[in-house]
Amino acid sequence: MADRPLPPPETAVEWLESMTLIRRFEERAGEQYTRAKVGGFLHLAIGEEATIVGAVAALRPTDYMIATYRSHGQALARGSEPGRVMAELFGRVDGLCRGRGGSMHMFDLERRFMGGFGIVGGNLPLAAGFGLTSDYLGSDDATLCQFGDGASNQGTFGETLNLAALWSLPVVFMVTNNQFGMGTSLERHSAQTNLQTKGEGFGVPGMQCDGMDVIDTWAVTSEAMRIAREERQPVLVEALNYRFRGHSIADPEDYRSEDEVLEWSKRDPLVTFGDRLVAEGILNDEQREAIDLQAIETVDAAVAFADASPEPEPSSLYDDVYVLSDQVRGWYSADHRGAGVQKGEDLS
Amino acid sequence: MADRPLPPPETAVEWLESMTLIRRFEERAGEQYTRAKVGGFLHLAIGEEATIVGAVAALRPTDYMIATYRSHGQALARGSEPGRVMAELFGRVDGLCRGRGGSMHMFDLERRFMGGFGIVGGNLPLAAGFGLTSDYLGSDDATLCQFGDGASNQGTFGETLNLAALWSLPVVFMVTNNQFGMGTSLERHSAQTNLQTKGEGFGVPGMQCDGMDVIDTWAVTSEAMRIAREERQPVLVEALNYRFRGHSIADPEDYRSEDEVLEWSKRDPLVTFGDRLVAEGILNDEQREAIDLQAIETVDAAVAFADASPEPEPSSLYDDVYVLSDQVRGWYSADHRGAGVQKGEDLS
Amino acid sequence: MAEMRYREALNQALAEELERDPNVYLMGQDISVFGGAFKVTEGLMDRFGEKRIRDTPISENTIVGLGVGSAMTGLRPVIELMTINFSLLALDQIINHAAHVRYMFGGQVSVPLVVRMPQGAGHQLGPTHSHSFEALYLHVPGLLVAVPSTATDAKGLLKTAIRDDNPVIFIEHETLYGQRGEVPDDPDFTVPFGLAAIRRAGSDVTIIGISRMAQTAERAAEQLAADHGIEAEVIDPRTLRPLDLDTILESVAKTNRCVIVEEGWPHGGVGANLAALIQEQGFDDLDAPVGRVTGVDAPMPYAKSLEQISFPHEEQVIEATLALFGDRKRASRG
Amino acid sequence: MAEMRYREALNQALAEELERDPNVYLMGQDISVFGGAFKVTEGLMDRFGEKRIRDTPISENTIVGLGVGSAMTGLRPVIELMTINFSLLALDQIINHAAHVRYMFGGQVSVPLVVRMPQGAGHQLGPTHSHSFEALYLHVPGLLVAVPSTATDAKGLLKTAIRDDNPVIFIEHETLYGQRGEVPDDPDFTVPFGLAAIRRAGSDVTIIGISRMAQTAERAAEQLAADHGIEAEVIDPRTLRPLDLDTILESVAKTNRCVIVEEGWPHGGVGANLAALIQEQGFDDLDAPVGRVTGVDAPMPYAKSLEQISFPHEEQVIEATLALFGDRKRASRG
Ligand SMILES: Cc1ncc(C[n+]2csc(CCOP(=O)(O)OP(=O)(O)O)c2C)c(N)n1
Ligand SMILES: Cc1ncc(C[n+]2csc(CCOP(=O)(O)OP(=O)(O)O)c2C)c(N)n1
Ligand SMILES: [Mg+2]
Ligand SMILES: [Mg+2]
Repeated sequence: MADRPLPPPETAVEWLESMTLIRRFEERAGEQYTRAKVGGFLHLAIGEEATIVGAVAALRPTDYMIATYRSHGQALARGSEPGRVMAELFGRVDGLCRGRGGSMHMFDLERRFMGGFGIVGGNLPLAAGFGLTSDYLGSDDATLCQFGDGASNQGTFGETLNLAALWSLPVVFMVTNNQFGMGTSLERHSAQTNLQTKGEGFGVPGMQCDGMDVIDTWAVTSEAMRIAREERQPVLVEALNYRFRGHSIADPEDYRSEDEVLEWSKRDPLVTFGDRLVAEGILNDEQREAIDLQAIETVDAAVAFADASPEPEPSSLYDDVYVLSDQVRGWYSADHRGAGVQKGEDLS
Repeated sequence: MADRPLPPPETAVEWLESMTLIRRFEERAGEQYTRAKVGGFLHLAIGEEATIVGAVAALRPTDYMIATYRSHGQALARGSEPGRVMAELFGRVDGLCRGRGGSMHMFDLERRFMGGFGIVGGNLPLAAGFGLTSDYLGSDDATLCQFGDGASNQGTFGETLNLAALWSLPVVFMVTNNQFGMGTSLERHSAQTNLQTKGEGFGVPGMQCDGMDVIDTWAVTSEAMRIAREERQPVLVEALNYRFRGHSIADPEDYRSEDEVLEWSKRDPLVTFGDRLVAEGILNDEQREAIDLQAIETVDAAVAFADASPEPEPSSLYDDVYVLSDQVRGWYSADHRGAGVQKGEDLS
Repeated sequence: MAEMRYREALNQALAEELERDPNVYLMGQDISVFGGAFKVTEGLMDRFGEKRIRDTPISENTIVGLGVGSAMTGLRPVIELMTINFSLLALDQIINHAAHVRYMFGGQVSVPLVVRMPQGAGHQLGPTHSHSFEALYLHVPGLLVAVPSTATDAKGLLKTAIRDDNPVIFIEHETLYGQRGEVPDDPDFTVPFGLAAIRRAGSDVTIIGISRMAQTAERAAEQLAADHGIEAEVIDPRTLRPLDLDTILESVAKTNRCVIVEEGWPHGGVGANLAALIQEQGFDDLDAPVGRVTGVDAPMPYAKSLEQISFPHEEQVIEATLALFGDRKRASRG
Repeated sequence: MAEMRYREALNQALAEELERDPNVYLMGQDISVFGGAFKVTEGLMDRFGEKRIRDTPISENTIVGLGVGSAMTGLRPVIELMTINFSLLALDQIINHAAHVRYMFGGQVSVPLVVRMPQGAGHQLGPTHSHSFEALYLHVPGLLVAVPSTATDAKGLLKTAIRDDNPVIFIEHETLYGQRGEVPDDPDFTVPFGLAAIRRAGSDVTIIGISRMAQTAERAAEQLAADHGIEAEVIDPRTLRPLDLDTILESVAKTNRCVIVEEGWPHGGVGANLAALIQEQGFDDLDAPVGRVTGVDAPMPYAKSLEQISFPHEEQVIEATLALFGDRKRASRG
């Protein structure tokens, strides 16, 4: 698979830039977490950049993309402003979700990046819903849904794949098999370890890509998206990859050996792809270095932007619980604001 | 498959008796329903007798059997007293479940008939739990879990099959493919219509049997139970059959043609098996007739027994909500017994 | 005005909204060919086609999630869960997604989704099939919750629900489908959320009935008047989120006594919620504790003899009401 | 007695019960090799082996159902759901099977199952990961519900839960795992269900705190005494099913005022349930409405600034308490 030809130079460079940005962003996010600028859980995608960038590269701007709680990279690859992604991590008003969602719940409607979901397996039905909308409205947009190997054991997996196949929904389900669901290795959580076959019983054919190789990921995802879009046939793509860091920041990683991590890190997608671009004369060392410096600069600016963004006003607490209207002017609440019943939001 | 040899004559006759009893019982239950002796929903298994009797014949007395809301037949085949099954339908104290469960929730612990469950797909995890107990205690009991084609779309299907395969649980999952989930035909609810393959993605191999043929059902189930018991490998068995009546008693059956029903009814398992026993000289016509008369008599007695059984005492309403003990002596309730708070059950 | 059954009123609401807005579609088990387990969607498939009246497999959690996804992207799904009992399987999608995605994504999307489902006991369906779960749903911010008890409200509230941009849990009652009522023909007839209906005026006690129990309350009130000279004001909140607490408090300010009647379990039920609110806001108005009449604190038994004593009837409402008057009124009659 | 963390007390309870009864086993996501997401099961795999400390796939509904099945046939499973948030996926098995099978099968089986799971906000986990769901569970007949707030209770109640023959929902709190307390060493130390703990004696007002909020209530009480001369009696019910209403009513009979503090949503919450019960049973004892301090009626936001104002702190408890005294007491201090 590693011998697929390079895409046009411009594209290849863009991909390297995008992967580099994600890597530097994630590193910096981790650092900001240890400084307590970022709260909650922080799931980094270091090592998984090729899967993210290759998959996103296979999408049109109007296609829908949906992912998990590990999805800063997806937002960035889809074009969300790094400053707004970082501001979300900081819990600030300029965050993509105004500080409401945090690391696990990114969302950028404008770029059709449809989140960012914290419930393992919970995003698959939503993806089918996006597919249904495309189908219903007669558009040829398709949906890419990413989830983990662990999520393939959740009931929604079978339910959604069956429905997508039954209704011919234009959805590509991509299981990013990074070998672990938290601390549980693939063979300890899934009886079927060849995940690309896991959808066949539900009428969804499988494909596999090397998720450490941005080109292969792009090529396979593109073909899967074509099948979804043109043949109205959902596809399950297994992307084989590895996360280099712990499941979230606080993870002693007792469940795997250093050797294993080392072995996989030899296939670091940034390094291998960068090396290849240099080897094939697309970039020289200086240019490669410049891409990295540019990414670092962008991330610096993102941190500065996030840091300068204000915390949400207490008065905004109840915003957007409901869409208010004549029908729903507010509601009664008994809460922290004091003893007794308070009016919630009120139009009047 | 129809050319499998007959079992020993005694066994063959027993099977015919058992199937006949179920048929007559179901017919009578339906009749009692129209007389309002039986309430709730009533799901009859007319047409599915071979699947029930063949499958149960493959079990040892200590094996666990679990089924759905359509399971009077399973209880009878497992040896529950017809009178007590009928009394449960009548909602009387001598019912298998003291009138608490009704038609959809039969249960007979003594015979390891583990229910009778109203939530489609809800019984699969329980079956895995029985398998776990057998495994944990080092016994070689195995479990047979029956559910419908419609249930194979429920999330618990994939979840449970994966777990059973992963943990090598001795469970046979039998999907009784009677072609419909209520009024929705197989191809309108399941993308994969060859249901025996539906578990492969979860590491559970499939087998198929002719669910209209008691011998084939018995033979295939026996082999599946052997694999589960000896090889500690769960198996998915698809039993192809057809229900001759509506989904429940109140069902206009607009979703299928009379021709289709007629076609299948030519394969009525009682008729074909009875004919064969006569043809192969195991029974003469008189003996065959006698079996039917005996079944009718048993069912008559069951109705009489049920009718004579008292309604549950109002004072028994709170029995068995909890296992009472020093720790749990009762609880507070605010209920129909009047304004204010009442003490629930109380040991004192 | 036309007389029709509760079921037909719902059917009419669905048909009118399907007609009005091409992005409205229905989805559920056996709603097309079969016409719905309770025949609410009968005839709609013939009229609107399979694209808009969609039969689904038995996959409750995914059906609701699919509805949420399509609502987030511009459609207006109306889901039928065959009964409320099965909604437990979908609770993750209902709470974590339907109710929360708008808030958690900072208002970028809305979820104009309706989940219709009937609840209730009375048909001898036993423990797994007789739940009343209003209390589970009213607990959740982000949801709206409607509990229509008449054909008119069934139609008017359903139309409002479909037009509203929030996710609505629309709870019908299995035993009401066959009941008749006068229903306006006007295709723009709607019933607003957050406005309680006063089913009967009275000055001695306020009786609040939830879902089907609004009818039980009304019948009990007639008997209270006839047999005990007690004039009860009967209130049907119609929606539990938003809740028209004002109407309730005004009534209690006048009557000084209140009883709540519901079918579900007592602990943490609708009645508990209302009693807490009423005593908080109307403490000085109360001459007696807020009374509750609820389903029993047990699973629902199958046997008719047990089932019938497991949910409230008029007698219990009357008894609970009389208890609020202590010996005085009781004595005056008897 | 030994000082240990809440997490360690739970670990000790599990180890002792695993030791005592060979049919007790544990099951959950990442509880063996990983030692549990909150390290409650650390070291147990090494000691008891993979057969009894079982890692599961991410399949909450099936895990619980599997536990129910094995409990029906003689084992005593203790399930860890990683957090209470994910229990929504398992609610069907919890309600329709764990809670109901004994009743619906006429007492033929029991379900000695424990489902442990932590709840709560405070760690900035956002809307899907910060739920407090006591109210969902206390609603259901057939379940027992424990909400330990100290290390001692964590151990004593968990041992009782494992030994009890009923299904128990055992709700821990994410922010309590690191807290220390004195815990008895006696392997037969247990804390009974249905017995509230009086955390602080007082005669002016009763403050009831649920789960972690029992601690918030205690701290607020100290401040009320110091700053306002109000002596609050602080009660931690410890179990919500069965509920020790007697202790609560006795206290209210003495203090004539009551405030309930909980972290979950207000509508249909634990406080609503308690307020309803207290006003029903203790109406004549009350000099003021039963007050409630709860989490806000909104999903839980991620941003620290918003999260911190979304669940109760001492100030809100104090404010709500003072409000019950009207201007009199407030004025006397201020
Ligand atoms: C329903 C549910 N159960 C459990 C969790 C806790 N949890 C968060 S991530 C995770 C592991 C998921 O593994 P996988 O799907 O392989 O994705 P990865 O983290 O490897 O990207 C678990 C168990 C959750 N968020 N949701
Ligand atoms: C979770 C759930 N959803 C819906 C129902 C309503 N329901 C009862 S039986 C049934 C059809 C089931 O079909 P299948 O599994 O094929 O079994 P069969 O009735 O054909 O034996 C449905 C939808 C239910 N009982 N449980
Ligand atoms: Mg993974
Ligand atoms: Mg079927």
